[in-house]
Amino acid sequence: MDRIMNSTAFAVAAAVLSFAAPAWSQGDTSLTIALPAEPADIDGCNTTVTGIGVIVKENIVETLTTLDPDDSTVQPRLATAWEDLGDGTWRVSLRENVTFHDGAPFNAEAVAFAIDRLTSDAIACRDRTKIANVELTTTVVDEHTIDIHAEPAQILMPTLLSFIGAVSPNTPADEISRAPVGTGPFRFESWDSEGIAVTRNADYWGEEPAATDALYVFRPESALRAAMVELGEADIAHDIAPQDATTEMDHAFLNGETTRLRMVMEPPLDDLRVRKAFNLAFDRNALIGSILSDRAELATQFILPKIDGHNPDLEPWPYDPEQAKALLEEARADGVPVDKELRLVGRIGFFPNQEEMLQVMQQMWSQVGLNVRLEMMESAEWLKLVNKPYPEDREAMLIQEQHDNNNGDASFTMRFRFHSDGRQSEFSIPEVDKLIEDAEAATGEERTRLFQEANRVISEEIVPSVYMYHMISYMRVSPEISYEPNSLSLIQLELADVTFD
Amino acid sequence: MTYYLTKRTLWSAVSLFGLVVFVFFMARLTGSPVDLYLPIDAPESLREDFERIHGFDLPLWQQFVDFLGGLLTFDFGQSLRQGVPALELVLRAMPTTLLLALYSIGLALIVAIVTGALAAWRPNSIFDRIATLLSLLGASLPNFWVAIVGVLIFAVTLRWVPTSGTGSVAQWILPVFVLAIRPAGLLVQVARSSMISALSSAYVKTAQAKGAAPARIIFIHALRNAMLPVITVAGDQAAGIINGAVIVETIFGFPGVGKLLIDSIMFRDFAVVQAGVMVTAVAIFILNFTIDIVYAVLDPRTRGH
Amino acid sequence: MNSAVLPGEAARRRPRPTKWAMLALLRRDKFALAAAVFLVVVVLAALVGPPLLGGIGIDMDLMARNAPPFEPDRGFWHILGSDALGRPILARIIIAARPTLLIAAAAVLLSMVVGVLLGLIAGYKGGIVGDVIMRLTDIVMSFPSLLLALVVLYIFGPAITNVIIVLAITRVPVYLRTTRAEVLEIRSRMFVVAAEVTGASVFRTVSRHILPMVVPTIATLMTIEFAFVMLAEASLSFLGLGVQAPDFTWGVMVAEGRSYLATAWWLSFWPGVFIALVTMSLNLLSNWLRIATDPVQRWRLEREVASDE
Amino acid sequence: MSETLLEVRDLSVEFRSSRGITRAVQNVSWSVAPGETLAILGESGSGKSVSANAVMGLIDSPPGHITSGTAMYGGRDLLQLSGAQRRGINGKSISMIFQDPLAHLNPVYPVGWQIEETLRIHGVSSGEARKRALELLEQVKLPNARQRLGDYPHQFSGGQRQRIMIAMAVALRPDLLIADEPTTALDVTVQARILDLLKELQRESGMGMVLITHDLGVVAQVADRVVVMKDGQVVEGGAVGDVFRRPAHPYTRKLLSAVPGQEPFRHVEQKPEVLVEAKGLVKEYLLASNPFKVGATPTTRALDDVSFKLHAGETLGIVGESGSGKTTLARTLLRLTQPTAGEIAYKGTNVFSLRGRALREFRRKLQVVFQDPTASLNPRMSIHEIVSEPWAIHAGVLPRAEWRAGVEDLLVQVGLKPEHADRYPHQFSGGQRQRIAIARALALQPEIILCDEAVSALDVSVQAQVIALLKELQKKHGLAYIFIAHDLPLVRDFADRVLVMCKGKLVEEGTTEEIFARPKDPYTVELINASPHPDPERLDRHEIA
Repeated sequence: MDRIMNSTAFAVAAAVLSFAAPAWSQGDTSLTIALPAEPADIDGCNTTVTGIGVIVKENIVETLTTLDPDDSTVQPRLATAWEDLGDGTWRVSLRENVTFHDGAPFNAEAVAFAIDRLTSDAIACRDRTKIANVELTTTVVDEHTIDIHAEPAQILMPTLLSFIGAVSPNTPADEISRAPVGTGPFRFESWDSEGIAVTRNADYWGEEPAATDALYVFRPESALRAAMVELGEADIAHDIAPQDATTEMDHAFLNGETTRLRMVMEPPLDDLRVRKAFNLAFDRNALIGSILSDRAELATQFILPKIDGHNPDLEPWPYDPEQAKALLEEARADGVPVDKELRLVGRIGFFPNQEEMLQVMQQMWSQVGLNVRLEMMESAEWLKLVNKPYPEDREAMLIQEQHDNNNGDASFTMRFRFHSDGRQSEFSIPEVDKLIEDAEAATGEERTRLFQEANRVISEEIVPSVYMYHMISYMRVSPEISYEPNSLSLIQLELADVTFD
Repeated sequence: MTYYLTKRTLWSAVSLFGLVVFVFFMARLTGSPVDLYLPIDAPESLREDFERIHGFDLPLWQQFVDFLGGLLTFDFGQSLRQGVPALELVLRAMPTTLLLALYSIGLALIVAIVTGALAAWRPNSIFDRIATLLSLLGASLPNFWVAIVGVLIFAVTLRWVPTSGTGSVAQWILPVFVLAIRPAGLLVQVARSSMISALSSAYVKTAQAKGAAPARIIFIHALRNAMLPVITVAGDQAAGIINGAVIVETIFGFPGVGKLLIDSIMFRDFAVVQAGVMVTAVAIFILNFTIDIVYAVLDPRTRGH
Repeated sequence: MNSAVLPGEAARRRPRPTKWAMLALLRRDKFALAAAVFLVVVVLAALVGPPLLGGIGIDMDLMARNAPPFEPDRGFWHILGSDALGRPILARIIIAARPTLLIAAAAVLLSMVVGVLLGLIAGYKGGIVGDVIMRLTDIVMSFPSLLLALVVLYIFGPAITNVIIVLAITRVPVYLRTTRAEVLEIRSRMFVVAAEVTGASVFRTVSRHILPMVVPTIATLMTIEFAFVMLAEASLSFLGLGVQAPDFTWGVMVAEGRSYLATAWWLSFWPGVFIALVTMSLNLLSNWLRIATDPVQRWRLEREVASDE
Repeated sequence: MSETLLEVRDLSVEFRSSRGITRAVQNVSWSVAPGETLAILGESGSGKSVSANAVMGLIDSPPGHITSGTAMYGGRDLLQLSGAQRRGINGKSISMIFQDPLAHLNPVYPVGWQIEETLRIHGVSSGEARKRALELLEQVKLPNARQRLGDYPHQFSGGQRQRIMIAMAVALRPDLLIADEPTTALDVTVQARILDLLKELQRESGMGMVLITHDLGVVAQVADRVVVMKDGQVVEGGAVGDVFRRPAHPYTRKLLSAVPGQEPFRHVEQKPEVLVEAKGLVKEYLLASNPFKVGATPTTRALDDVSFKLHAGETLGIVGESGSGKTTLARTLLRLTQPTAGEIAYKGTNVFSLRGRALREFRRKLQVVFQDPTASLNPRMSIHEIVSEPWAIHAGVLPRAEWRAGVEDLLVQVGLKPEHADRYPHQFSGGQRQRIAIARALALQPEIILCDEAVSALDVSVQAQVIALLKELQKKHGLAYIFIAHDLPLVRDFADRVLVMCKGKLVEEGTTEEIFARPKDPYTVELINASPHPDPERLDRHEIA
């Protein structure tokens, strides 16, 4: 039967090929980008969400400022200058002669609208997360100047401006949009079963991009995305698995994500020796170049080196199973239940080969006598474990997490995870709380120093986690085009950076 | 006949109602969608706004009453993910799925009828044995495995068809074939055994006594009689595809109901789940109904019940 | 027309199949024999394999990551290649045999028992009870199995038993509908009426006269379902709703290997082959069994000899 | 007859299986001339159909093999033809009709289409074929032929279906028509009309006819010559009159003597005890209708005010053709269906009010033997299990330890062997199976056995044996029989009293002698006249009637 079907397939295929219209015939300056998942929406106020930003941010909807992918310094975009007026008010100068795709002028009114919409409780804009617990009020100074007041005052206001997407004032204020209108170099064209299409904005204020239009298609299989570029059906395959990255076309890049295992500090994990033993018995280097990319970096803290507050003096844990055993022996002698079976909870879909990695770790630990049971969870279930309020009878376990802080400052990571009132904090230590609070209030070198100290205390004295890696992603880029991924490419892929050879 | 139709439709309406009520409560047992939608570090105010906007702050009975009220006007509510009416989303995805089901089951039927008839003509012949083994194999292969291997062989290596997408006819070939393999495997076996029994029936003797040629006996006399069980199984398989060709739709980027439904389930997009279940159930009802009509066309004895 | 065999000749035959007679019948059907041998080997491997293997198949060796098959240098166990963590695939297939067969068999049995029972009631009793059963079946059939899996997972947590329950619930309608259809036909046969007229209780009529006639169909159905359940279990696992590490099944192996299909096909190929082989074997065996246990049909197997020799 | 149309000579056919070789026919020779009717007479298993099937090329090979012989037709040996040559003859020059027209007509095509098909296969244009199909249906006297061309086989009665088969067979004016038990499944009155039709067509076209039958009455009525077959061999042949008057072979004599309806009427003292009394039984069936339409629902009456009594130890015959309501009556007596009105009393108690113990007692005392012994024995149970099942149902009748002996005793009583207990139903012949069914019925020592067409499916000689057995058992156990049958001669030999049913009503009731010797109701008269009699001398009389 299969034989018959195959030969039929051949016949049908031969007959149909003549009128098949594959992507590569669209023209030299059209792009097709294969993404792993279709986004839920593409609203300009949800751009920090995975899968949305990569399409919308700076392509369709531009933000007031942007962050440099390499060192996270704040760069002007729609805002040309900003100045702290004190009292939490910042005066922002806006770019002139900019219009939205729908013809509306970009001005202070428009920015006020975008901020109102973003902070409105009529829609739940997810970019609000980045300005959590901050009240923003705007005052239009003139056509191209706006005062933005933050309560409490925000030292990082220029960074916050990079989360504020300028959507057209005609955007509905009470519902999430599936057809965003911004000022970017590309305008939204259509969203149908083929994918999401954008075309070049002829009236763009800045330099005209090389690509005339782009089609985003969604293919969950990494191998399929990679094959599409190989076959010329796509120009960029986003986020492919290491094992599929086998050609010259594949670019590796630090993707801004950091993984760790969070330890729930209940017995036996309430004992520092046991937590240390977990770190010592994990041979981090063994995974690099096999299951993980050889370019993955060992993490010593939960933020990347480029982030302000990263402590460069911290050393990765050595692989020392003997010492781990000794520590465990010691703890066991003190009555710590070190033999208790602990859950190792992974969340499906963080990155390729993740379950394999956890299995290897499980085996490494079992070699020093640690008893860990791996559980892979679907996200909703996993989420029940990670957020406060925690249940009364919480047990010790290890929870895999992945976190990206591409916002240039450690504060976006520290309070939430390590301060007593952080929603995902596992401990309450006054010294750490104070360091984080002081750091958040400080500026300049003092801020950096305080955050570095906080990270040192956490990593060396408290050991609340098994830090793992700063992660690598792969992107397959067609030889027909030229694009060099950067550390933001996973969440923000500027089509304007693509050039044709 | 009218009585039968009315009775059947009424019962189906009862089932459908039971189904959506069941889905409503079962879906809500799988937890709140809030955490899935908002970033992990979302502030409390955002969470509250989100719940209020989507009505999750209301007591469950209130949500249920509102849901029932909406049902009266075929309003399943807005999709949580996409902010458009849930029913609209489902109806937009339905044609793709229905076409996939139609093409692949159609293909499976053709393969099954030809192979089954030829195998039944000489049971236990070499052809029969090979066809049986291959059909068993077809029925035992994992779908996603076939899909990916199919892409690797036919799209990547041989470059006969594009890997994925829905735009052109060529892009339908691979998914349709992948979906057809399992049903074809099952149907070949059903077709074979019902053809064997049809070929041994008395009316075939009559046809031989009339001087009818073998092809006429197989394809005109026996085939139509042997079609009933084949149609039943084909209907079940088609229902299976309508109910969830998830893997194939996902891999090939086909925006069908299966993919929509599974995404909605994973993201706790209750409105879409409810609308999706309802619409697929209606589609399956119509399918079964169509099968009854096909039955009546094929076999006059089943008419007039 | 004339019956092909005269009564006198028929009478000479062995009256009742003994165990050995059944084996002799099995020997006659070469396909069924091969299937039976294969299944016995698999079951034996599942029973005695894991303790004999020790750590083989569980211990990882990143040096042997994705080692291709048929490289004798790596040793016997690596003959089918190694997985992404360098574990020999052959050994893993043996280890996975037990949970795979256990889950599939348990789910198939559970859904069969429930489905057949309800199908008997719906078919034999009919009326309102029958209608209600059939409508509930409609509901279960249209209910997305993934949602069901999530519900069960949320209420009971992840465990092999819950995987079995989910798989079983979703497959109940198949047996139910089949049984009901058969019962509707069989209950009007004369020998059933004869039993009823003699005063046989409902239980007796169903268990002695109707059920044995349904069994062959159900047995065939079960073998097809066995494969289906193995595959369904694999997709559940892939979505994180099925079997959890460190346990794994052939389905999980296929699912895990799918991300390596482009670079290391053997990861999901071999477990896939085993799923297909077990399914095919069960199918061949059930075809044989259906004939061998039917006193009217048994001679067909004997005829097979004549045509084979 | 000077000219020979078809001559079969020394034909041997065997069927090969693992259980050995069955020689279905051995060195069989017969011939038929144009305009002549040859009857091949034999009981089941005699091989009477095999030679005809060989002529038509309908023997499946394997397992069948023609090992010797010729079948000369028009200078060609039919047994040596290629498939294509064969198809040129089948349906055109030689055609065939079969016993069960419902099974032999394709259920999914309209009858008109099936008749046209015969014509089109042999080259008639479809327009012409359509016209001819209608003419043919009119020729075989199908009522409303024009309207019914598009109807399907299941929408016709048995007799009408056979007419359609005949129309199909004579469509191309064949030289020879082979009719394999064409009237066996039909009512006597219908049988008579079909046989008349065949004779009429034969007279018109001058075709030869080979009639395969087990019924001596049919042979006497329509055949010119007859060959008698037994165990695959021709034991006797010749002109019908000669063979019937002076049978040479003992088997032929045995057959002739086994024909029912030859014995004197029974005169049995009626016992006063009434076992069963039916009073005003009515059974209505709803006709399919629109439930939303107000008004009286149309119904059909399968039983219409039926009343009778059954006395202890007597044999009550109930005769009627299909549709007369006798099956409904049987089902009602067995409490398988509720009457719309009226009641059935068993020893004075209404059967339908029985519950629990009393119901079980009634079930024990009333046993049944159905028409089709193949269908009424569970194919997956051994004979031991089948016969002992009543004891399993009615605990306390016989201890389990004695079942084995009990079964063997019953088997001996019905003329089987004790060792048969370990076999399965399919290993027995039809007559043997019916004996098993009787053994099962006897297991509970009932007072009444309801025989629902219990011997209709059996060969004459077997029929006679089973009737003899029933009589013997009656004598031994004092049984009462309700003997439902469509075959009048059988009832005549066996029953003490007879009820005649027609369209749900009792049209006549009386002692067997009253009914057969002095029938009053015109329907009874028609029934009696229509049943064929194995006496060629009476042929003319019948044709006049």
